[in-house]
Amino acid sequence: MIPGNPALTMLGPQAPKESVEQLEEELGLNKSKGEQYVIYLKQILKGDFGRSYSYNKTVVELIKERIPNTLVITLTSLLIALVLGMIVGIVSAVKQYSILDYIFMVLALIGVSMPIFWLGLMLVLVFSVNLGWLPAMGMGSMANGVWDVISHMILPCFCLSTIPMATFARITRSSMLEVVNNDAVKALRARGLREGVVIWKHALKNALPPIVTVLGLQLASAFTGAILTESIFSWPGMGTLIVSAIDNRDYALIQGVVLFTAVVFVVINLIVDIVYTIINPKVSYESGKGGN
Amino acid sequence: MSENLLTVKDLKTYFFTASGVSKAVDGVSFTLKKGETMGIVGESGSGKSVTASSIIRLLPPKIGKIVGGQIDFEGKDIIQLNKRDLLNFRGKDIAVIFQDPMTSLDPVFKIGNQMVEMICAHQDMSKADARKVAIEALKKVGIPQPEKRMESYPYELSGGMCQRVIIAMAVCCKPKMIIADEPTTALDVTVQAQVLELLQELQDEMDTSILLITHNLGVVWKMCDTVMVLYAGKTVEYADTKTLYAKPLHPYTWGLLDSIPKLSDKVKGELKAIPGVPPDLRLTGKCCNFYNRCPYAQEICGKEVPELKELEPGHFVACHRQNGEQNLVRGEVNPNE
Amino acid sequence: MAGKKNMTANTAVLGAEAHSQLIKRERKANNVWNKLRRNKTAMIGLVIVVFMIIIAIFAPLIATHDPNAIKPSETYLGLGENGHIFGTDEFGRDLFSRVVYGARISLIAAIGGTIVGAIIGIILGLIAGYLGGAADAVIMRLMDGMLAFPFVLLAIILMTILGSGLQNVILAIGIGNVPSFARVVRGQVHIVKNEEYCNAGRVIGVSNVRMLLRHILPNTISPIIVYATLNVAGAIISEATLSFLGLGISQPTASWGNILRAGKDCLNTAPHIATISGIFILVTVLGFNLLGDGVRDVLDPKMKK
Amino acid sequence: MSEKKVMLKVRNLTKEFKIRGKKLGEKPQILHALTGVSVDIYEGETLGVIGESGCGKSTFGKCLVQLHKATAGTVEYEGKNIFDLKNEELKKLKSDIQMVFQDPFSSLDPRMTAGKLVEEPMIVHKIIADKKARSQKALELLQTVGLDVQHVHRYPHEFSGGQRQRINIARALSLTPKLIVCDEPVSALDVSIQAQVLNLFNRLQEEYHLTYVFISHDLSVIKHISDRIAIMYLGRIVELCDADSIYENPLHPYTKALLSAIPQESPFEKKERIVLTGEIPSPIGDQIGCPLAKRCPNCTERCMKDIPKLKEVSKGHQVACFLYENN
Amino acid sequence: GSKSDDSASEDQSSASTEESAGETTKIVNKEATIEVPDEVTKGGELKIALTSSPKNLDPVKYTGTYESQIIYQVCDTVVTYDKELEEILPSLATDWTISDDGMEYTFTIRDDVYFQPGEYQDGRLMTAEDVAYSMNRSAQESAMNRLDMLDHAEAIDATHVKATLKAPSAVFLTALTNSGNAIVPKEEVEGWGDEFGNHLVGTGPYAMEKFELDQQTVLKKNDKYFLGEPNLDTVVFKVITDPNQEVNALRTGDIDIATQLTGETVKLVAEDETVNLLQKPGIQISYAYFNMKEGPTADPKVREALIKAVDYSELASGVFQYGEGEEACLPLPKVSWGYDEAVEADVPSYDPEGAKALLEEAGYGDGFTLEMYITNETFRQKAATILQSYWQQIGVTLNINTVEWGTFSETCSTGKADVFAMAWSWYPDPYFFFDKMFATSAIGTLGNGQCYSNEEVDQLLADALVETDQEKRAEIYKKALKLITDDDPGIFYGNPMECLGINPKVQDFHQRSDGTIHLFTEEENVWVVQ
Ligand SMILES: Nc1ncnc2c1ncn2[C@@H]1O[C@H](COP(=O)(O)OP(=O)(O)OP(=O)(O)O)[C@@H](O)[C@H]1O
Ligand SMILES: Nc1ncnc2c1ncn2[C@@H]1O[C@H](COP(=O)(O)OP(=O)(O)OP(=O)(O)O)[C@@H](O)[C@H]1O
Ligand SMILES: [Mg+2]
Ligand SMILES: [Mg+2]
Repeated sequence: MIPGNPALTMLGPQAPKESVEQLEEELGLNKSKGEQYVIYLKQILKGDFGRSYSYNKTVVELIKERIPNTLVITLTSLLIALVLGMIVGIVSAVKQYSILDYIFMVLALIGVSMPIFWLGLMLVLVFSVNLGWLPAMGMGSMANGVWDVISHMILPCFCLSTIPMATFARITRSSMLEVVNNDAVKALRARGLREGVVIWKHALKNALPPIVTVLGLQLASAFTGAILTESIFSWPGMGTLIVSAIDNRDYALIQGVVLFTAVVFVVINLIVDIVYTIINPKVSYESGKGGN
Repeated sequence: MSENLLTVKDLKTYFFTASGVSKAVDGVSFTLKKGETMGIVGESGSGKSVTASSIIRLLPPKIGKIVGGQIDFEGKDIIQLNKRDLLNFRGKDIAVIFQDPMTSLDPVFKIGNQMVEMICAHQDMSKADARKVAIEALKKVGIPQPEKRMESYPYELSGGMCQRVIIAMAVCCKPKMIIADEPTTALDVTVQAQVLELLQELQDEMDTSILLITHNLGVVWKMCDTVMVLYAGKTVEYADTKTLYAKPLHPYTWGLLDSIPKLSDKVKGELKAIPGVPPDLRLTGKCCNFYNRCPYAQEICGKEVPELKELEPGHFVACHRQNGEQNLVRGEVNPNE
Repeated sequence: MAGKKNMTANTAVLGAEAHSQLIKRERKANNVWNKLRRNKTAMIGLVIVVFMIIIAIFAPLIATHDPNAIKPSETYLGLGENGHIFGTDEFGRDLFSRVVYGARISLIAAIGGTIVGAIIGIILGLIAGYLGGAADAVIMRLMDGMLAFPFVLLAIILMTILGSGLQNVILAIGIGNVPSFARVVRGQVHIVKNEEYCNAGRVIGVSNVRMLLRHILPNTISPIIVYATLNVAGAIISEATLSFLGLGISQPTASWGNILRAGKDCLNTAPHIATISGIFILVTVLGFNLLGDGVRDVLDPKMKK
Repeated sequence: MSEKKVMLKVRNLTKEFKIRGKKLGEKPQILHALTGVSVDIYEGETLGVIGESGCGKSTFGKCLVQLHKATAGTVEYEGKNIFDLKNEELKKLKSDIQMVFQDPFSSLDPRMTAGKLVEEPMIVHKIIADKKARSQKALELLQTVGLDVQHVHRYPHEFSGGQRQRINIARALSLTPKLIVCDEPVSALDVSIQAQVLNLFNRLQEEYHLTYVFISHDLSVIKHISDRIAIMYLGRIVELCDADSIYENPLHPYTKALLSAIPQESPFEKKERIVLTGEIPSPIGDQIGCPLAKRCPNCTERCMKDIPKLKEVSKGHQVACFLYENN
Repeated sequence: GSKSDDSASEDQSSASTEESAGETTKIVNKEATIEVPDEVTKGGELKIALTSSPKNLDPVKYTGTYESQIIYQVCDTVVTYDKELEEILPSLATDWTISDDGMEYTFTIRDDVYFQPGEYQDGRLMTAEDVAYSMNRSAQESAMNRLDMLDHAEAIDATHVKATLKAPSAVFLTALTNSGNAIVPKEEVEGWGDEFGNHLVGTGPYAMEKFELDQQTVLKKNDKYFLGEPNLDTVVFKVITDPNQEVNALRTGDIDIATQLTGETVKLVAEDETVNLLQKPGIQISYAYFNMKEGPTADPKVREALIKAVDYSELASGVFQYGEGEEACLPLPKVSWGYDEAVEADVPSYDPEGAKALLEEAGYGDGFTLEMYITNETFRQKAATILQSYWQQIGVTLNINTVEWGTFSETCSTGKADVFAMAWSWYPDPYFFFDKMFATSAIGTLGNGQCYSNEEVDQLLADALVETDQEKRAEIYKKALKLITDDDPGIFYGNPMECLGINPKVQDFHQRSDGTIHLFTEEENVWVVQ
């Protein structure tokens, strides 16, 4: 599937031939690909995701260990991104083509095109090295108080939230533009509802579906998309795990992680679907081409 | 029945589209007294709904603009109102029932929520109380099982039910004035009668004024004290109902009255209709707008825009042929033809 | 006065000429290109994008130096030093020329990758959303599965299947983008397909394909445009990731992403390398987004000035 | 009448909607929008449908054009149940049966101009291949409904309600179908245009032998256009007969009430209105007894328990009421 | 900075840590100093950054240098190198004898060494049995075959171990210094099974307390260490994969020692006022190999031409832009005792014209295309790009295939690359270079992925392995070096430096040229100014 011999990869440049062969045998790589796959499937069905040979732990254990770390930053940063992004998007939509709209747009685009490594390093240089306010890396521990945990999260979360924030802002803007002037919203205004309520409650809910889609997507990509951020901030999450798994051709781990994330995505997207029907009751997932 | 509630004078609302300025409303004038009902009838596309939107200042942003005239509501100049005052004005002073019931409700909120929200926005009331008021209102407009229907989404209702929900909503806040844009088109006659009665009740109770936009001249007759006839953005005739029915003056009004299908007619008979099409609203303002369809048109009609004149007290007409000198009589054969 | 009835009031007065001119004007005004031309945002965006494309096309004429010529004695020159407009990089190569040549790869990767991803994604999203039920489930689970592959892994797998080369870069970036486009589209389709005007189309007997392309797609286009234009940034960076992994263009061919990546290793010594390539990426992304916003507006009949 | 060819044979047509519960997981309730509707629609006739709002008229119409899949029952067209049709046959059916939607606002694709909207059916069914000729035809159609060249390039939101409805009508006419389901096609039109359109409908019917299912609230309009009239109440047809006789000899209590509620056409008439009082029944949940029972002035005990069936009382006059069962 | 005795001394009250610019010594550019108390201040924590995450700490299973850094602190080996890597010193063995045929080594093992307490034993005395057990285990199970010359080892008595080799091997002792051959208790190994790598127990100065993958490893001092009490209370190895961040962490004080600095970070550390840069030529060579078996480069003339086309010093300075490496030309690091400066002259000198002529001669006048494989590290890319431009001048097109490690190792070890660039480092003993990189037997490994095969060289290498006298061995290796150089197997352009960033408060720390870190040996006992 992936090029690169895991045994070779793992053992490093100095590995003698015999060791490589020996390890191949140990890992079952000398069997045919099909055979390996069958064995793997059998294991999966037994609930056994196998053992990561590079980490020397079971895959399940590793994933279980990493998930909270990843969740804590991805969820936090997505939350920040979502809230700020939506606010920015809504304001831009309401004030379409105003100075504010353009400023927000440029900021958002800086957000998406700013390389994470650059942003991350600059943040560390400013806030850690020069100002000394925030720790440069690592994960805080509850043992040192809540602030320790939070302060360690600030910079990575900031880094991680730029792209989603920009995406949310842009999607919200476009989606809001579709609805802010439609008849239903006009009718709401005619009822004398405050503009705030009209926009932030009614128009927003109407504009929500694409935002929810993107949220689902971002949530999903956050699982593996945090690779750069995690490596910059030495954050031991799923990103680090998958990179290392790929680097080491740790098949069991790769498959485990991919399978796991796939399951997570499926779940996330099912939730997204449910949310759809909640925000727009007309949506139906019945087969058949629309209609009722 | 004396105080003027709403006075609209020479209202002009234009749409600035890429291909030119569309004069959707181009000189509408009328006065609505407290507790009175006025009907607006007219060709479809003649600017009735736009007039209504103009009164509550809800035109499509950037495109639609009020370019002239006055709208005076209880001494306030609506055109000058700031945002805050507009909020209290809309919904509380004037409630609007838009023409299209299906799209006048937020599709993603349950109708109950929308009603409660509206009531709470204008009345100092707890949610629970507002709910009761809403249910009461739904009951009044004849919606079965109002408690259950509060939980429905707009798409789950039939067209008529949506319309009734909107009417209920408008009535809930006991506004000083209701603009009802074809409120009963989607309703069957029994419900229509019920709704109209409801409006009248409200009127009696609260001295509410009603601006009723409709095509149903029967409804106009039943409900309205005065009637205004619009054609191509202009008021062409304006009088109290009795006068208008008894002695209409504008040729367009005549055509309109002639077109009504009657129950007494025989099945599948040919209906009388006004031939021709109304003018392109981007090109009006050079002559009488009805010029090309008017069987009585004369040279002057193609040259000058007729002014709205008070021919008899309270009876206004904009027609060159009805300028008081050699007035036309309905049914007269056009000498030119 | 016999023909009077067939005319509108004003044609009778102003003459049919004026009226037909008006209608011509209206038709012109509705023409997408004319609308676009009148849209300031779109025009600024278009100018930027065209500017970048011109740079790419005429790179050999614009570049002041051979973009690949190494000069070990002149590494890390600053802006304007020694005749190098943007200075030089770690090999003493002229940064300006590299940026100019880099536009080729980066734009192709960005536009191509996005288009490929968008087209496949849109098709899948439309089908899944429209058919619903089993088709929806199958396609979307497949997309979920693809999303679960980190891009790096996907790239490596594609590399073994496809081999390297510019087309394959486009393909890889495109394929990587497919799931998200599919998701965005599908979500919208689920909402739009139940609109009354779609029902109206069904009554007429509009075929599924036409329904999708003529009714549903145009009404879901907004988020697609936004997503696609935002995606440009990602595609440019992805190209660099790919070439870093060996899929795609190899050294010494310049691309903005590559320059940016190289700039990462000398952020302190020569910050201008990362900055300049970053600015080019940013401006390009800005251009595409402005254009996208404009196109969005133009396609929205309600947004007419 | 009996020599007339039956075009659509509607048998026991039933449509139920599931209404989601208030809370998550609550059992959905059944809304009976249409219950056991059986009627023959003859070729070349106009079947008027009237009834209280929410009684299932639109649902009936939508079932005929297959927008709703019927929960039960059949609609036979040329001897085949339309719900079983596939591919080519289905396509043919779609060009034969058209619908004018009740809601002119949401039934037009907001991103298409009026011209394109009217052209679309012709494109779909490849009626006129030539582009120029097609747009010419579209313009003609628009003109027949009282719109003009100036409207061709406008988008739906730039039209007034009545104008939109006219686009809808033009669209339905563009295919010269055999049957048009008109769901309140003229309710948003002013009387003058309404007259034009009704005349047009009549003319077309004469010319092309069209069949209409005409849903309206306006009794005078219905009377004007219909050959036969079906009165619906809560998902059922309660009375069905010739247009004239319904006005002269209404049988069902609901019909009577309905007729009495018509506003006077002119200031010179006076009429007594029969007001239906009592609890308004709901289509949600199980249906027991005659739906009108609780509001009917002639309600009997039987009415509270059984549902009356549509029975012919005199030639061509069917009614569903126990009052006429024995006669 | 000033040094203090190894001997334990009382903990001093915290000294001031004021910084002042000091004079330059061996430290590059400048020296950041702090006031250092005369007495050793005991206790405290030392934080060391690793650029990659240690994964499996089981000595027989580990594969990377990161793991060995930790194993060295937790475990001891039988013998050890001195800090200059010149001499092999006693460690757990006080002494050893070698049989005349070079087949049997008898070690005298210390009797005062205790294992750190663990899950399956509570800090018992280490015995000769353990030494024999660990050696045998390594010989049989080592993932890297680190002790493949050993046939078996047995404990003769409580303090003596006899190791029998399969064949005489001059590098046996050197191999024993490897952390992969560290001595571990059998109970723990068997008790933990696969998990032993996460719960390493040894005899070393610091015991493992916490092992968090991809994050950090925390070591606590071992009070019962046989050399005395370690100065530090805690040693933390933190994983920081981003080089820039490593420096940032060093500057903010998040870490005290930054290992494996490369590229720009070297300069950053050198320029920072508050930290010091330590540099030492490493036992490492950077090179680009030619495929000796297939393609145009199988032709010696072509290889010579390719070498002639390259200006080594420019190449080296282009790759090592921040002084993180030096120019080289032979396939052996200069610090190795097998190095022979005389051979340098045999490397074809820079002569592009001559190169062209040679190509012409070889029948490649029109040039040809080579596929080069490199991993995606900056310095490899730099080298490749520079080579590309040199060779372009003689009409050779070089396609650079940047691939990640997995693909690289597979492609290159199987001889599929025309050219590939990498680096090699091991012990100073030339055996670990020549036998791995040029022996016919090594074909198929990455070391000899070029498929170098020369019978003469093979013979010389075999001879050198049997010979126990270092002088004589050096002679043999020098001969081999010359032969290899004449075959032009590649371009051995650089000798990377071991670069360390260190906080001046770290005292008594010795940088080693193999990059390993030792915190407590006979020669040093690292402490931190409090
Ligand atoms: N957003 C718009 N842009 C351009 N023209 C518009 C817009 N909205 C309405 N118009 C035009 O303004 C005119 C008046 O429209 P209005 O909706 O007031 O008609 P109406 O009298 O309410 O007709 P109906 O009875 O059919 O509802 C119409 O000719 C219509 O085409
Ligand atoms: N999609 C739907 N989901 C749930 N209930 C629906 C749906 N469509 C219609 N209904 C319900 O079915 C019943 C009949 O609706 P229908 O639209 O056919 O009424 P109608 O006779 O056309 O009324 P109106 O004259 O007001 O348009 C109503 O009670 C309505 O609430
Ligand atoms: Mg209107
Ligand atoms: Mg209906």
